[in-house]
Amino acid sequence: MVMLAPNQQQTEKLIYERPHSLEEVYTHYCPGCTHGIAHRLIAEVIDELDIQERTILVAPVGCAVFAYNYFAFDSAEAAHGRAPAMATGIKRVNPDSIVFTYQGDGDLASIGIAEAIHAASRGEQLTVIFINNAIYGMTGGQMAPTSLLGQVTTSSPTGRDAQATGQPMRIAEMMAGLPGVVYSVRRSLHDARHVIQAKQAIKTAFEAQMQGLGFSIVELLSSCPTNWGMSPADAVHWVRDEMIPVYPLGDYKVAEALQNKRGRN
Amino acid sequence: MVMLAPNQQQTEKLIYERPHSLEEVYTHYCPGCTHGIAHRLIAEVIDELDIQERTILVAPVGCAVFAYNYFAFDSAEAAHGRAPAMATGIKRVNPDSIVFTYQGDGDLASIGIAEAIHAASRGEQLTVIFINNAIYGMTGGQMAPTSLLGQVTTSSPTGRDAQATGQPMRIAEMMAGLPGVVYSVRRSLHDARHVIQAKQAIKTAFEAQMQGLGFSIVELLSSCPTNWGMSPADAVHWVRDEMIPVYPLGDYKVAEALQNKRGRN
Amino acid sequence: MAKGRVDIDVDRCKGCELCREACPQNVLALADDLNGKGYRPVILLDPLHDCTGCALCAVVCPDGCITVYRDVPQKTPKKEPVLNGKSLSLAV
Amino acid sequence: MAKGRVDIDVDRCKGCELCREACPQNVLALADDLNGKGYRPVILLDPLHDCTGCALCAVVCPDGCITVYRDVPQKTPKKEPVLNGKSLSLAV
Amino acid sequence: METSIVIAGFGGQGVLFAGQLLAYAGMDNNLHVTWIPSYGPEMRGGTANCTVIVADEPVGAPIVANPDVAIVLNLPSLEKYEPLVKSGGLLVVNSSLITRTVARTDVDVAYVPANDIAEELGSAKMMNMAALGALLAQRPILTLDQLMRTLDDHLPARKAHLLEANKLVIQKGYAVATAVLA
Amino acid sequence: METSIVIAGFGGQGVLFAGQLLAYAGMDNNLHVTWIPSYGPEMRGGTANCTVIVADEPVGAPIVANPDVAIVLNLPSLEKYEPLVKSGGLLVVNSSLITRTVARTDVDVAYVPANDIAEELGSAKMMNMAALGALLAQRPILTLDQLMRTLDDHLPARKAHLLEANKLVIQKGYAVATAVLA
Amino acid sequence: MAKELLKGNVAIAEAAVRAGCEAYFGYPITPQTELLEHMSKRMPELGRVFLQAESEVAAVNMVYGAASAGVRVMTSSSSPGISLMQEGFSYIAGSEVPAVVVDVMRGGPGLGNIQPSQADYNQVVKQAGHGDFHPIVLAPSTIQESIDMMVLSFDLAEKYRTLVFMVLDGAIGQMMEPAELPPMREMNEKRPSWALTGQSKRRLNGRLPDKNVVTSIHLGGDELNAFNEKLQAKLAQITANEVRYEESYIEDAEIIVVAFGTAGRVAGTAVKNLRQANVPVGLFRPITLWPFPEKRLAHLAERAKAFLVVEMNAGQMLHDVREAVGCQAPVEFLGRMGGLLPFTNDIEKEVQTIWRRSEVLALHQQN
Amino acid sequence: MAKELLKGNVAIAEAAVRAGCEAYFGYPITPQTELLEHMSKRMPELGRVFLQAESEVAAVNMVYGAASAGVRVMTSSSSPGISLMQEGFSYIAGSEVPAVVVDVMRGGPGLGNIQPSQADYNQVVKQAGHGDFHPIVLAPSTIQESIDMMVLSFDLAEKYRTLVFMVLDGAIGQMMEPAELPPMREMNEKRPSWALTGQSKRRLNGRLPDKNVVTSIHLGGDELNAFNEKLQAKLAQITANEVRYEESYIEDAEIIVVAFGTAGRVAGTAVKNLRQANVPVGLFRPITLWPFPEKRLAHLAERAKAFLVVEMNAGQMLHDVREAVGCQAPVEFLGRMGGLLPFTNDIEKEVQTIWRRSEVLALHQQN
Ligand SMILES: Cc1ncc(C[n+]2csc(CCOP(=O)(O)OP(=O)(O)O)c2C)c(N)n1
Ligand SMILES: Cc1ncc(C[n+]2csc(CCOP(=O)(O)OP(=O)(O)O)c2C)c(N)n1
Ligand code: SF4
Ligand code: SF4
Ligand code: SF4
Ligand code: SF4
Ligand code: SF4
Ligand code: SF4
Ligand SMILES: [Mg+2]
Ligand SMILES: [Mg+2]
Repeated sequence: MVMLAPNQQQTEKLIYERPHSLEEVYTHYCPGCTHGIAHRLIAEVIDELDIQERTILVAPVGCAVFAYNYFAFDSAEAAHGRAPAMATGIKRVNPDSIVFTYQGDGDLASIGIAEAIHAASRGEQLTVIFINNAIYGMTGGQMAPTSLLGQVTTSSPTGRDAQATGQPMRIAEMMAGLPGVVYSVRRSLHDARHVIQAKQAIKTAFEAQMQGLGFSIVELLSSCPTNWGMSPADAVHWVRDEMIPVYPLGDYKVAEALQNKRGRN
Repeated sequence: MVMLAPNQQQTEKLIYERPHSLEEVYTHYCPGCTHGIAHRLIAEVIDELDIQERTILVAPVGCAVFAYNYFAFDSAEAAHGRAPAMATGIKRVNPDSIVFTYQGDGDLASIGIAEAIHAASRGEQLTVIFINNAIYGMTGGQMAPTSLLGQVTTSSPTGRDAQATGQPMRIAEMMAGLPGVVYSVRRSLHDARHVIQAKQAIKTAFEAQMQGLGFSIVELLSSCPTNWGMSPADAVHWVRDEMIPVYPLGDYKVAEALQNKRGRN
Repeated sequence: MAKGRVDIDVDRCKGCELCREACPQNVLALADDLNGKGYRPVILLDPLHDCTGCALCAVVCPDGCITVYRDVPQKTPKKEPVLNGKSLSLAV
Repeated sequence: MAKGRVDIDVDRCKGCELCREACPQNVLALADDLNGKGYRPVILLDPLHDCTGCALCAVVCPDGCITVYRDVPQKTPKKEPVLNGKSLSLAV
Repeated sequence: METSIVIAGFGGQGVLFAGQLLAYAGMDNNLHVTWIPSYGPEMRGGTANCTVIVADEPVGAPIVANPDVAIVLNLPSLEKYEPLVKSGGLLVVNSSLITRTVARTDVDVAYVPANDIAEELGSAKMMNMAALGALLAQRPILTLDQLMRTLDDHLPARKAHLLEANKLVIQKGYAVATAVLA
Repeated sequence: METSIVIAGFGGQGVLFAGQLLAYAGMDNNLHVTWIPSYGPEMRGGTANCTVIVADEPVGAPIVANPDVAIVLNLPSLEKYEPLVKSGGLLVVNSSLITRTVARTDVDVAYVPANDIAEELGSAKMMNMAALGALLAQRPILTLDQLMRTLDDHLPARKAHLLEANKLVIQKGYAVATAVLA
Repeated sequence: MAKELLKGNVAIAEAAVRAGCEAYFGYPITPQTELLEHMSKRMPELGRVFLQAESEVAAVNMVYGAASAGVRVMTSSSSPGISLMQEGFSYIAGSEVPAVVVDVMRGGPGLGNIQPSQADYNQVVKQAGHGDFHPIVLAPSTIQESIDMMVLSFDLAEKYRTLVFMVLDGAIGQMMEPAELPPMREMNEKRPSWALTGQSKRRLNGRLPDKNVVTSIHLGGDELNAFNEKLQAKLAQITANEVRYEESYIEDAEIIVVAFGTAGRVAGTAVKNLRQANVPVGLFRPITLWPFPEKRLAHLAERAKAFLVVEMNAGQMLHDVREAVGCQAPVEFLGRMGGLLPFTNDIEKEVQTIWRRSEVLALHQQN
Repeated sequence: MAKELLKGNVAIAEAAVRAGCEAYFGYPITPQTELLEHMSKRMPELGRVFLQAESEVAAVNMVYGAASAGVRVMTSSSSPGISLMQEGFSYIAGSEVPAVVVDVMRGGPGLGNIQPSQADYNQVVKQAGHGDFHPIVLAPSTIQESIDMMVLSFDLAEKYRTLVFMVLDGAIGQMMEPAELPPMREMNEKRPSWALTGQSKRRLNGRLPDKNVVTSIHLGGDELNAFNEKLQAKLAQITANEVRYEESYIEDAEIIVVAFGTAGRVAGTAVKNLRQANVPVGLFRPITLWPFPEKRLAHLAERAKAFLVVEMNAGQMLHDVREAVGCQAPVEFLGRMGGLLPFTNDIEKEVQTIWRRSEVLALHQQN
């Protein structure tokens, strides 16, 4: 089926359209929030892998709390931080389903670190998409375990202080240390090139699950223009200039079985 | 003051006696359980560092639940797994106190992993003595996250299976990855030589706190003759022969400021 | 240079301008009027047909507002149209 | 070889025999009678005075039952007695 | 006497501050006041509203089902509040952005081209003040002077340079609303 | 009729199994029974005890404040239960380990050198059976035969080689207790 | 099947298996652990799901997940663990998925001890988490009843898409008594229409169905109010259908002892003894703690002279009895806190006191 | 000091600071977050402890720790977070250390929404965790009252070594109204004798004191029973001393509206309006939800013809009112669930209905 725009020449080819796995709805995300990009990438990957009909999302509590409204497949909405436990419950009784969680840094790295680590340590057949925006977006911009040193937030009004609250937590690296994890990488959503790389990683993560290899996680550096108090463009520049130095992009663990995949798609 | 045994020659010197920081009481531990050794070592270290009067113990829920009966200093009894959070509360309002938690593997690695990781990540000025006996002792021998593959427990009756429950969790290594941690080592209590090494590590861990360097943790491989169904002697052999290969002894992180200390005492 | 065109769903657009930032041809602009949600949406302003259909705008759009078309030489009508973002790696 | 002696708190002893396992001189034995807790405690059985006061038994005793003494040459009465396990590194 | 006023619009239209200013003015003039925002994730959706109650006795509910007044700064807000305003109440409509008129006949309506007034006097951001001026023209719960004195005290320092312009906007809103009285 | 029996001793003295055997025997002979251990961390402390109730009607409380019978296998257990046994009740005392006698005069007492009997017949581990024999000698809630038949059915397979020895211990316990009847 | 001598926790676990429980998630805690341990053996044997979770918080959220997928799922714990599960219970209630929980209660507050207790009555019956809901709460008093109610729990959970609790005290969990297990039920492979299975599993005539969503969010006030009204209507329906209790010697009782679980069985003996002493006393034993048999109690109160509530806590069900009885009769209380059973003779003494008082009163009234 | 226009959450936080709160541990959650945010600014400024915990579970256990060390400490949260803290509350109660909790309630169950609600009544008042205990629960209805009660909370916590809750709904947390803050209290550097300070801090005349232990374990049944009896005695003492409520138009009221918090202030307006319409109605506003003013209500019930309970939930305090009133008068209920305030005219309508019914009844009785 070649879709054509109305009143266009036969010579025109459709190059890009919204993926089917995204609902045709208006989202509640702030303008320029890269949560939206992450959603779109996931939907594209699920379309491409043709697994929409057997995918189950476990949404977090965080700005992505309504993700189940935006994805066009079965979805659950977990308690704050408990998505990996809920996903474990689902996957264990639905071994044929493709189950993934989508979690923010407050959700996964703070309140939900136990469930994330244990699901990973058990090698649950799950995929985690981890949105690191260095802040609690939903509740209005409090400090996250991933906030940068010196970052001013509504709960670190004079800037995050290592003495009082420690250093930013590096989840991709920590996850890579667990034997149950087969894929742990960090990507960024700050420009087109990196978005495309992020998509490749998301695809590999889902493939890991489809092959029953174990637990996969993709950490995505993401922007929160609203709570950072920046324009969307400035916010993605901040990701590039401030976050990446603290959160180096890269592959922290890629199981052997996945290595031949890299660069394929 | 030279203490002499009654009816002995003046030529006799006291070489070893129970430390003062241990209460003169009978413990509820099973015969040959190395929890008792760990207690004694801590008490010896606290005597030697002369910090009994400013030390506060936070006891776990686990076989060591009554540790507050055995140590002769201020103590709290935390909820299961939450000792690091409770200790954080105490230390933050008592910055001059020396606060330590004593936790089993169920307590720290399973239900309490979030509190342990976050206290460590924040670099709380705390010391954690972590008793890894590869089992839930108190509740009668269920599988712990640290149980060995194939280990038969009352909740893994056909032996721990990596496919279903993942690989044993390595806490000393995981903790070493967190920037807030200044000292993370693993020792064993299976024979005299290793007991003495364990004591040195415990001492260094307390010194780290006394110097305000950050979070320190000593993982101690320990026996549970009762729930392993072994004699005390067989149990310490099992630690040596089965546990150490999975949990290599060693220093996983020693902050620079502590390195000149090693081998000193 | 290939010729292209984008369709922007102005009702869903939030005027974040990430697409403008990404567009190498500088053919996207903010509209004069607000949309129903109170945002000034982005529109294609391409009098010289500079748009190459590179899809970079679509790749970064958080709201999935952009559909991209590209002219193809008529002689080889492709049998396998690329849908749903499968084209991303081709497009860039 | 230095001569030593151990005092065992038989009421607290649980008869786990870890001390026996650790003793290089093999001078520890299980008592015949049970103690008040129902355990057969360990006692020093050292007719030949083989105990060296090495304290290895005390180092491994989980119940802190063992006090260790060692003979010292009378000429140099030490001014700093070693208490509370501070002696561990000396003893071994 | 108790007057409940809803102020509603897009985020960024100064809805919350306008409400607080009204509350401060009431308090400074010895009235009982409450202010409450609608809060929550819908704030991400780009809309904002708050309810202010000004009364001469202690205020009970800070939120009301049917407000006496609704100041609507954009079309979605008109659509939400037109049916809710109390019969005999008042709708202050930002006619710069809302092109349709109010259908109900049992309420007073003041159309104020708030954006236009504000833009003309320096910046569209002051449009909220035009609406407040219009409100006072229709419902004299406070005098213009009282409101402007409160502005002196409560306009954030970083906006001090806009103080006079804001006052002018208030006055213009007042004047215009007086003129278009239904 | 309802008889409540506490069995108490060190861990390792077979206290829990003795109780279960009694419960099985009751059940197999159409009586109502309950068995309940004292459980918990004190199990680490090296003591164990359980309560068995054998009755001809459904059993209410599975735990009682004052048991009809206490079988005490060591001194701490005698000290705990001597004051608790019901007046007119029975104390079965393991005289191998307990050297003192019972002070109360309002209860029956059976002294059984349980360890000695069991050791003599093969292994001290069977001492619990000697105590059960003594119990039945004093309180015929079941016949010796009934108990021994239950042993056939419920002795763990890995101990099958000890079946006959166990029976002998029961009988010896029964005989000795009969003899020392207070 | 013949009766076997069964330990409470084990009997319950095996009953759950036979009732078709497809997944168990739990965390060890005394005095409940044998239940988990039995599951760890049986479930994998049968190809079903057993997972020891990292904590009770994780366990309840795993249950939430499996319940969302439409299978028969359960967890079990004891008081402190039940506290940790409160948020999860509330989510389960808020998204109306069926799940079963066994609470083998122990002494509190805090770590307390591990002796039998009924001090979770309020925690389970009154709320079990934030928001307006009630789980169905069943309180058996023998091992046989525990077995039967375990099966019932799964049926009720499924029927009403609700959370069902079975509450026991440690005594029932730890004791052995003869009981009969139910036959093994055939597994129902079909998942309910609302379950998260992936869309393809629900494909009908080749058509892909709407996606299923399990969530407890209702962002608007009206929306959440409407949801709560629906939920309350369901609770009302449960109240109408599912009240259960047991009575003995009630017909002519002037004093009624009200007690559940182990306290109920102890009270049963006391009542029997008292009847032999010609005291006109009866036993009312609520089996469903929620819905509470308040109507029946109110009815009994029309005739009874006095009530005595016996609980292994400081008086929790007491308030429900008081509310039901109103001013119709005095309601007295006998409690044991901290892991002690009430003893038969304590209850008998208390009833005797009440009886004598009421006889004196009656005399006075005659004069 | 003069009145300022203050946001509820901020006013409460500042009041806590001025009451001498030395440590705050919490986790962000709407509609409570501004409280935490204010603390994050003020506490470090004053050299006191602020720490954003990794979760509510951690927060409550940090509070437990700091409370054990004998300082004035608090946390705050909203409904789901309060669910997660239940185990910690129970430990705090079981070891009798003083701590203060603010619960800014939102709509449930589950994630529900973030609108004002009173659906945590049961969760906080009836148990707040496993075991037998009750925190003192204060329910202010204005920002001024919230400020005053915040100060009171710390005093009561310290006086009774108990957990004190202040419960608000999101409306009070989010609204602004004029109020006056208390003066800054001088800090009490001295720690109580039972506190964990390390022994040397308690050294007296050179003598080392006994060690202090904070624990909630009482292993023996008798021991735990004794502890619980002591705890119940303390609760009885609190009940005797600390009941608080507010009444208006109560003297001659035939219908009494009972409502707390925001529902109470809305009901206040309704009652005022009804009085203008000559309906003999009064308002009874419990300020302490525990201890509940049951005696006073029972007393009022002797005269009142009917009660109307108004709550922002499905009827939770309702049961306490019913228990107190008994059969003396009918108790009706008006509830809003899911983040809706009851509106004045709804209450007025309901009271009018009850009033007309009771007048008709009275007429019937006359004939
Ligand atoms: C138990 C519980 N605690 C706290 C909250 C409040 N809460 C909602 S979202 C959130 C944090 C969201 O931050 P993050 O996970 O980083 O997601 P983001 O919004 O940044 O995408 C918090 C604390 C809650 N809903 N439940
Ligand atoms: C919330 C809660 N869950 C479970 C328990 C039961 N419990 C007590 S100790 C323990 C595990 C102890 O194991 P570990 O920490 O390894 O200590 P060990 O006894 O082996 O030294 C558990 C699960 C509890 N007391 N509280
Ligand atoms: S608050 Fe931040 S993370 Fe949330 S939608 Fe807005 S920009 Fe995105
Ligand atoms: S159960 Fe194991 S860990 Fe616990 S005291 Fe006994 S031997 Fe030690
Ligand atoms: S397709 Fe390329 S050239 Fe065309 S508008 Fe988009 S980014 Fe610009
Ligand atoms: S990136 Fe998308 S939402 Fe943003 S301005 Fe462009 S089209 Fe609009
Ligand atoms: S001191 Fe040395 S030699 Fe003497 S008993 Fe102990 S281990 Fe043996
Ligand atoms: S090691 Fe200690 S407890 Fe064990 S037998 Fe020797 S003296 Fe006794
Ligand atoms: Mg975030
Ligand atoms: Mg362990």
